[in-house]
Amino acid sequence: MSVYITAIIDGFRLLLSGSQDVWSIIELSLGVSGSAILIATVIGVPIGYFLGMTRFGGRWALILLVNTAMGFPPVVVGLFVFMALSRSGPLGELGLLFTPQSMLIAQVILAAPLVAGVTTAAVAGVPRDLRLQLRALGASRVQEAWAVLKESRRGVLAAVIAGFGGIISEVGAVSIVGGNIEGSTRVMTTAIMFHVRRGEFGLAMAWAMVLIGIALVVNAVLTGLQNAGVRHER
Amino acid sequence: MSVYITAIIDGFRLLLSGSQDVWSIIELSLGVSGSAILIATVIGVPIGYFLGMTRFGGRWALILLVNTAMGFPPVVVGLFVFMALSRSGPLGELGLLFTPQSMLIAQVILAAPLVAGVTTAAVAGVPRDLRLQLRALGASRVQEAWAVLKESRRGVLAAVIAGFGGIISEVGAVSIVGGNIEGSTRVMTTAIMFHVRRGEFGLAMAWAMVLIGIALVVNAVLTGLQNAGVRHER
Amino acid sequence: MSADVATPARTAAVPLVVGEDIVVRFRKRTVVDVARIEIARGCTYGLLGASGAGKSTLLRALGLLERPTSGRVLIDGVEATRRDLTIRRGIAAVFQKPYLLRGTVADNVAYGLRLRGVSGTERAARVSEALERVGLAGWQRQSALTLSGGEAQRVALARALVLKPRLLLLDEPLSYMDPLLKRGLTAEFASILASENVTAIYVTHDQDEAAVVADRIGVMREGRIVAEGDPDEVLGLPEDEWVAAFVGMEPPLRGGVRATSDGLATIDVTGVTFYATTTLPIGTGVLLAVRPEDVTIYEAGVELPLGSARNRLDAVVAEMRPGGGTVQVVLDHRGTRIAAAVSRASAKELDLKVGARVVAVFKATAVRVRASA
Amino acid sequence: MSADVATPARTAAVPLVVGEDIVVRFRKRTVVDVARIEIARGCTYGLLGASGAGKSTLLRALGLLERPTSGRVLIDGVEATRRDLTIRRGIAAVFQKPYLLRGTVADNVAYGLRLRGVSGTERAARVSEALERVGLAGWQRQSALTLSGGEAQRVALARALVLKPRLLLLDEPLSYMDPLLKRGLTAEFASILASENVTAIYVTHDQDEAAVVADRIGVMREGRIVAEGDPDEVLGLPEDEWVAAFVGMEPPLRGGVRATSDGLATIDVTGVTFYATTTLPIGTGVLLAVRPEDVTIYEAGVELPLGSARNRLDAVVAEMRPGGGTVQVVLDHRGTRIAAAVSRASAKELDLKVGARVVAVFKATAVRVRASA
Repeated sequence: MSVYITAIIDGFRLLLSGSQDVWSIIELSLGVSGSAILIATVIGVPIGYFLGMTRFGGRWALILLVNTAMGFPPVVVGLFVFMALSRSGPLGELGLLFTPQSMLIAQVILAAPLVAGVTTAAVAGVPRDLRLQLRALGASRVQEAWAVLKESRRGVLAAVIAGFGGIISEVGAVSIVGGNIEGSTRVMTTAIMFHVRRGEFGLAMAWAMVLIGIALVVNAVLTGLQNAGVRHER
Repeated sequence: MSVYITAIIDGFRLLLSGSQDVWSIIELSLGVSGSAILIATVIGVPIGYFLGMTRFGGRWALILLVNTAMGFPPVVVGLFVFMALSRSGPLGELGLLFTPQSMLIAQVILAAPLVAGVTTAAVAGVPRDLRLQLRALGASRVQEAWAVLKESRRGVLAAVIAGFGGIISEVGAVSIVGGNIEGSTRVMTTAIMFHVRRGEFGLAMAWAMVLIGIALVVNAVLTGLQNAGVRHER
Repeated sequence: MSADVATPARTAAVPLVVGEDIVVRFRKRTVVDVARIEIARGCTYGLLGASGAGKSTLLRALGLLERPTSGRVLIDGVEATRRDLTIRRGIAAVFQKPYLLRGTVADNVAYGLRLRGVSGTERAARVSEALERVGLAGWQRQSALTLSGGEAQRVALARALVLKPRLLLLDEPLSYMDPLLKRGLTAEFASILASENVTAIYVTHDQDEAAVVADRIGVMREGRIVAEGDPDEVLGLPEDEWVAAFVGMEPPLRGGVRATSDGLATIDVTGVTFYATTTLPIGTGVLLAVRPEDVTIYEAGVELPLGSARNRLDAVVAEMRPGGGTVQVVLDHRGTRIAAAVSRASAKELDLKVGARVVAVFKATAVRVRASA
Repeated sequence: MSADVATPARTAAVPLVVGEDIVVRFRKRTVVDVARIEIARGCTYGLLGASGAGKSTLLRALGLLERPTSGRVLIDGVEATRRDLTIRRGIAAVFQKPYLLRGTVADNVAYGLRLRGVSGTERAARVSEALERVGLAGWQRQSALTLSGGEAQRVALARALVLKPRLLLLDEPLSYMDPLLKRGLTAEFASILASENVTAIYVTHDQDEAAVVADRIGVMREGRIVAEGDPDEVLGLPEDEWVAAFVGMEPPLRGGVRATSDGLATIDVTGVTFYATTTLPIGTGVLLAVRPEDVTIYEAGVELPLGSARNRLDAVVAEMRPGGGTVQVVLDHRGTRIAAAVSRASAKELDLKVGARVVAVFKATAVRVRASA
């Protein structure tokens, strides 16, 4: 077990030393994934609300599309974004490949369907009778929509947090489109891969501990959201 | 868009050509992930059943543990398995690092908590009154357990299928512990990363299409399981 | 029941709500199919029927909460839909579950007013008034989630009444209550509805509730209205056999008026003579029925007490259906059947059993009569 | 109600089920707290109470489905728990929802037999017999998921009866039914329970249902049994004021036997004289009550018909509570209150309103009397 203990001590030392290298990578990770989840929320919540609340012809096809996008392997998303941003790709002229922006794009594509999908479920889970009651109290369409969204805010929040946890832990897409360039696109996950391969367990462990911390917080918040379930009975 | 079209055509050609290289990697992926999900099911279902059905003191702590394990970043799991199997690690003498077995271990660790967690929820979702009814018809503890498991089989099946979809698409852990060695530990996801980096979009697209196909099937099965929800009302 | 303050002319003119050819289908199944229904101003209309009869669906269509598959709803003679927010805001509803929102009682009662942009001071005044009307004066600051079922449902009623709706929808508002609570709240709701002079549609599967609350009753079955009229008519003389069974009566008898004098008619029902108070002329074909509560049973051959009970019928006990405090005894006189509700003590004392010979006694005023079609 | 085939000695010896000091707590809240309850062999015990009173929880404890926080359950005089599978297999239950499993009606009815390893041919025979008893002969191959609510609940009853249980638990088996269906099924269940000679515990919140089904009734309130006895006793002369209100009566009156002759007692209740049939000796302090169904109202001053109705009481209408077919009229005679159930037609004819002067008439046999503690 000594290999773990050594690595954990080294990891703590690196984190506490305030080494610029370690913290700049954490900063980049948080920055890219944080921005990505924000954008994904702005895109995903309205789509999810729309899919969950309204009944129209192609609705099931759209829900299937969102679900399929949710289940897309991240490496495949990475491949598609890479191709789009590569010199011969449709967006190649923007020169975004191997930049933080390219990772942001990949993460938005990964997170938005998740946010939309879970929002759909959360909104659809608001009891029909509650919506009828709101309507029967004179809510306009906009007021009804707002109230429904407020009622399902736990589900939406859960989607956002789970999405953040997912993309900050993800490595396939960011390593493909980011390229793990030190000081530019090296994030925590790609850094871990890089250093493990070189046997630098202390460095890898430093970021692993931060990632585990994030995972614990995400898990705690999700558990909390589940347990404090909305009560409609009264 | 031509970059996509070219890659898709190339991908199809490679798949249909029956090239040994392409198919052996697909075989290895399916073999490792299939074995992993089998083992994870055997481990996870009893744990999940136990957590969902019985009430005991440390139950919530155990559920929290399972949930935390579910949320663990795959690269971190990869790091831990790598350290265990590395020469200086506790299992270093087995010489499993960079073998398919190492990937299998990592994937079991990734999938088992998921299977256990979803089984817990599925089993706990069987209405208490149904269990009382079974008991009141004279079911012994074992008969009651079996009937409950049968009632929640959709949820368990969903967990298994989602777990399979997750580990076969995963790249962080397998690339760390497997090392992406051609002809030995190169699976679909690591192959995609490898070939994208080299601009070999046709090869990458071949595996991406297989992965997408698997994702579509997984998604379709999950949707089907959700829609054919169990009816207890009658 | 409620004293309508509108002028007779306006009242007579247009019913507040008219539904025309309302059809609602879910997945090809026709849930509601009603050619015409009218809700008069100031009246509480009771929609009665078994579950699955389409009562709630019809209510939601008439209340502009959901668009029917086809047909139109006129409010005040003008066609209206879910999109007409102004008209919709004249309608409020109380459902089975109160569905209170997080927050205080006052927050909940004020919710609809806030949606309408009513100012804070007016809101407070109206909330306080509405709470008083439902017997919860001063409960404003109580948390809505700590209320008992009965209290919560009163808050839900206050939340609707505070909007001073022209039309109030009540969809089984008391069906989740215990019998004891329900009995009290039914009377309370009835008196509030009567004193508020509000027009209401009250959906229930409980005929006793409908009898207490409604000025007019429509009985629904399989999406259609199979009986409609005053509560006394519908519950006292149901034409339809199914409706009769639903309200706990034998099917009505058919007869003809043979003689009349001073408002007392002699009616012949296949050889059996009934006396009833009616002004229908001689020769009229009639339907007639007696509520079991109005029939008293005596031992056969006993000297009957004097009194105003004109009708005396020798009969045989054909069936006994034990109820709670009373036993429903079906009596047969050569094929003519009426039912009597007898208290358990009386049934025991009279030693009633199937085949026993008895005399059924009931007043002429208790015989309900209607000209048959 | 049911003719017990056991020898009197065995019957007298030990009740089939005894609960001693049964306490159930959920999260520190005491849901059930019953010192002793006995269910006699062949008897249907009705547990009556509002929802949340702890009826179902007590039922589950007595039926060995859930272990109480403390206390013990004796079956046949022997302490038993959930772990005693053999004893538990003598107990079967029907709940609110039928909870049928996927498959045919026969699969469902046979389920418990299969759990017990009963052979296929015997299973088929017993299933067919059980289905016949619940009126579903020949329904074996029907899919269980296509049944109506009433049919499904009959299948659930057959599934329990097929096991020939020594104890049958019924937990509000009819509470999800419509009134019409419920009325029919209540009578049907009562007759099946009586003819099966099974010992049963029947939980309900509906006193009418309890009156029809039960041989003995326990009324629960807040986890305790607050009244227990024959249905006539509990529903006809409830001691407790809350129980009286719950079963729709005024609280009982207190008086003393002043004179007796030939089984007819003259009872003095604060200056008012009641006649009752009782053999209690002179001087006994008594509780007495009259069911509203047994009280007839006449106009004050009217010449009363002759008859066996000994009790005549001048009174003032203190309160009117409209019910379905009848109006519950509370009468006051200088502070002594009784209630009368009057049909709507009579109430109208008598022009009853609060403050009206009337005469209340009821038989001596209708006055229920019990020596007070």
